[in-house]
Amino acid sequence: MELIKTDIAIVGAGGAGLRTAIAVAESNPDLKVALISKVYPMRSHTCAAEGGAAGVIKPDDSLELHFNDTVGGGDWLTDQDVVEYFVNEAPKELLQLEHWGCPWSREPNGSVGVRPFGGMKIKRTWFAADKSGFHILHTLFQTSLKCPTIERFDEFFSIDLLMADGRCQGVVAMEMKSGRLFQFQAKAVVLCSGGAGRMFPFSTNGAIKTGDGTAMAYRAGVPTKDMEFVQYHPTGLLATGILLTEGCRGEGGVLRNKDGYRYLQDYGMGPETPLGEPVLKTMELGPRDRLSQAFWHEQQKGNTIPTPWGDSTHLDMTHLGEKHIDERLPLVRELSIIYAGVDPVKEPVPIRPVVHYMMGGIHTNIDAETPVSGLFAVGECACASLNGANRLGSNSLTELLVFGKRAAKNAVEFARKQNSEANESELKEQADKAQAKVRELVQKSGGTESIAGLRSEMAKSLEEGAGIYRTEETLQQTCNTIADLRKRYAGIELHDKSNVFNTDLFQALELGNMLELAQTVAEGALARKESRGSHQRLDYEARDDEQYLKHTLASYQGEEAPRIDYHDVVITKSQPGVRDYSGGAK
Amino acid sequence: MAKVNKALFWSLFAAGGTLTAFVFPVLALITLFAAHGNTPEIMGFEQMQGLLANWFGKLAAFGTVSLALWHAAHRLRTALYGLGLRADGIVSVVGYGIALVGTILSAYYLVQI
Amino acid sequence: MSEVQLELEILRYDPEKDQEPHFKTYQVACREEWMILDAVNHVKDEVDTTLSYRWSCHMAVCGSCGMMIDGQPKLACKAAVKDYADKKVRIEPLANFPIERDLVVVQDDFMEKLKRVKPYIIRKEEKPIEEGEYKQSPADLKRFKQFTLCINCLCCYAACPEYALTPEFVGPAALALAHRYNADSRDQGLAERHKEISKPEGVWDCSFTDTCSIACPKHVDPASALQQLKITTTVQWYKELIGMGDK
Amino acid sequence: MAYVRPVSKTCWYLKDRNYTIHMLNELTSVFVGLYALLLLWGIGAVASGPEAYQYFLKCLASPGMLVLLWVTTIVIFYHAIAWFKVTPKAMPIQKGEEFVPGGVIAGAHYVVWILFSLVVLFLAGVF
Repeated sequence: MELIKTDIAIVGAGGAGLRTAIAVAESNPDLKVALISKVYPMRSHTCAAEGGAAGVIKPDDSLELHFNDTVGGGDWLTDQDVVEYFVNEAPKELLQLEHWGCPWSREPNGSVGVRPFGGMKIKRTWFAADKSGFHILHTLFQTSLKCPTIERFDEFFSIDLLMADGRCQGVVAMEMKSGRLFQFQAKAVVLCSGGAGRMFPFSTNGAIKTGDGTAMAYRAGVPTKDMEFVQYHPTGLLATGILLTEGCRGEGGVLRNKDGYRYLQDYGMGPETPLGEPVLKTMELGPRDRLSQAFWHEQQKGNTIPTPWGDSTHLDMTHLGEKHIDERLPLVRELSIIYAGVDPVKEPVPIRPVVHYMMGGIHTNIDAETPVSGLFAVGECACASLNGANRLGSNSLTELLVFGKRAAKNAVEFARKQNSEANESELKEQADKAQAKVRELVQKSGGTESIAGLRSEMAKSLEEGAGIYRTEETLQQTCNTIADLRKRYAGIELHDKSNVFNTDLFQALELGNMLELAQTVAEGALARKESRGSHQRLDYEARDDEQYLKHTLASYQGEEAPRIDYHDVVITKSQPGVRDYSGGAK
Repeated sequence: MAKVNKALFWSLFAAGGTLTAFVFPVLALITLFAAHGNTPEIMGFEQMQGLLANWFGKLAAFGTVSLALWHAAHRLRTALYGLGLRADGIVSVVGYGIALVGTILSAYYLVQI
Repeated sequence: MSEVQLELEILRYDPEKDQEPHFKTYQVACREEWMILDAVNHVKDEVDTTLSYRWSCHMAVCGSCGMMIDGQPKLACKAAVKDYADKKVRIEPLANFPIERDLVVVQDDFMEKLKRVKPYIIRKEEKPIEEGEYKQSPADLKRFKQFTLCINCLCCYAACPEYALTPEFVGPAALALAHRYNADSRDQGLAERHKEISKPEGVWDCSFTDTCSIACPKHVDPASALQQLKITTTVQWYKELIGMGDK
Repeated sequence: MAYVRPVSKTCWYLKDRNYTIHMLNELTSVFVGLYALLLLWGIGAVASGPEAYQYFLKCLASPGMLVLLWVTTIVIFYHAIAWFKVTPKAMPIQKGEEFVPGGVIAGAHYVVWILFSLVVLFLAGVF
């Protein structure tokens, strides 16, 4: 096994990983950065984010308002110190991107434009047409090319973290083109490996979003936090689940049921707003959890449209006009035409809620630190408790910038303090263990389970049990199924024995990671006997601040189900209140 | 030389391409008329001499001929490379050489008129 | 939902077993709304798990799944099955790149070239963040916006005959991105980028076949960027000739 | 080892229609060059005097030359059409925020070209 010594190892080269790497490289040119990712940076899923990134820039806005929107949007499960830090840093980070060349859409006077977004009281979402994530990712990637101290390891699949003397000291990763394992020895490790939406059958997430980093940390003893909070985006394109940005509604698109009726007014988000005049925090500009839940109720009432790809409602943008759509939502138009055969200029687009984002993730604090020293996490893989029980659209892109920079600062400070020799024999032993695990997986024969088969059973079970609405019974069933699938996972056999780009192997490793995380989702949801944000229980319909104004922590217990603990929420100035999206929130 | 001054040769190629696109078709038509015996007035010796005697005429003729030659030399060079002839050095020297000689000759002739 | 029968002929190559690539045929009953990528995924999940290829977003934005489909470079996730209904479809790795394994090609060359053209904002003096954004009018933005849309899928390299003949050529996507920064009102790096672009293997190997633009699944028009780049490079060359080289 | 597929250095342009068209465009240069040489010859003949010029005109009328002239003329027209067609790519024009459509730029070139040609024909005494 090849040994690579570096100062900071970063796993994942999407928005969070690149921001972290640049921050380290710019302020500490004497430190070596290893940027390890299973895909080339520009393939990372940040590229699929569409709507934009929130940050206070306009004179009519304030940090206070952004704070309140975020905390209320998260149903008070947010850590308010984190939110405060975040809203403060957000504008600086977005400006930094502007200086790096991000092609933000502009106002006629040349200043950066903002658009309305769901759950936000004021227009504050910076956008680059409807390809904001794409432009952020490419701006960061291209900017990273000027940093000579960032050494990229593209297409290196991380297997496990290396822990010694109570701290994280590196990672083992496989060079995908050769099958060779590399031991990265680092003074600090930052995980930026993205979410795990592929656990679900119908998701906006790309194939790579399998929670590898989260699972690595979980296995290494870091608890996951709030994994039961899974965001359904209300407007996924029917059939494929491709994301149609919240910007569609920000620009004035409306949701209609099979009768053409704007059904959101029946679910506490009315009164109906005039067509083409969206009102912030009302109707279509309510938060994602509420909109997705409204769809579910419409479905129960038989007001949705049955199609071969499941029930749907309509996202109607026909009143926006071709020019406006082409300028502000060109990708949405292109995607609708290619993947649904519907031109939004002329016809309403069929949509349904789709799994989009994991609010939960690796347990981190305001410093992006995990409980294990030397290990940091940023972005969707992490849970700094910025997003609470429901993330507001356009906070996640900003999050990975703000906390990428913060993680870099803290990882550097930590790394500079590590003067003692690394415990090389212990690290070597662990690396060998990881190698043995992979080798066994490849060489094992006689298995009867298929990767695709287990994967679809997992996905189906999660959707049935841990979907938009949950009950004790369905969750228990899902917990049982996932536990069973974890056992059956031992029975898979790889047909591909090649060392070169063995995607059979990578899919097997990804499935293993997803199964572990699926269990934290289901077990966390089963234990949380209340409804809050995206976690809605039909058997416990009310929010229960007495018992559950707490973060769920799930700790790895080997082959057993995780241990569930709770952790206090940080509340500084906003006491839990009512989430009001009824147009009264003016 | 050919490698270093790509910008120079490309600018001559591009200018020549544009100029020939505007000018060559009509000149070729006139030539074709003459070749078929319907010699247009302008193709008479005196008229031609008159045309090329003034400085504007000289400049136009010089520009057209020389830029067309550089355009053709440069484009033929890439075409021959594309056709598989791997002798870029020789092709360049010969092609640009002809263009250079043509440029000098046209200047020499025009000065004499 | 009706079905579309496809016969996929997929080029297979495992360097540990094969001397050279060979075609393997798979019959796939496709749903009519599928893309070619869905058909390939079906093969991977249900028929032959040893098939290797790259893919992720399934929405034509990550740029992973570029491959030759019936001889044309395309994103598999954007090529509709119904356009190939009831036919044999040949699927090969992107042309002009070495085959690493099956449909996976080696992309290191592009990554190196992209870095060479300095695709980032270069300023003589950085403006402090506290002073806010650089003003940029919608017209200034539009001047280069189109060229920011490149997803680096490399279909243009697979379409470019000059890249095939002269692998040193920096190529369409990388040069289009160089032009994107040159044309950005915030940038002052033209002269610096010029050093790379004006080399023989820089912009000059482009013979303007326009095939890159025809292939581009995002309608970026790299051919246009490269011709504009030739003009700016020429102007810059003459400027430097008379000693006025700085942008 | 990664496998490098062979590329034909001599026949690649036959593989794809767009490549073939490109090669044809490149080869127009042969006739553009020949016609430029013909012009040079003509200028030389004018410089040498009336006899030389008459001889030049006589040569133009020879059968072989006639064929060559016809082909050259056709190719030169093709060159002009193809050249103007792609000018919007090399020289896009932005008016205010919007780009002038490529068809307008190419169209303007065609109009100027045709008007210019008609004026020349008129001055040359063809009409």
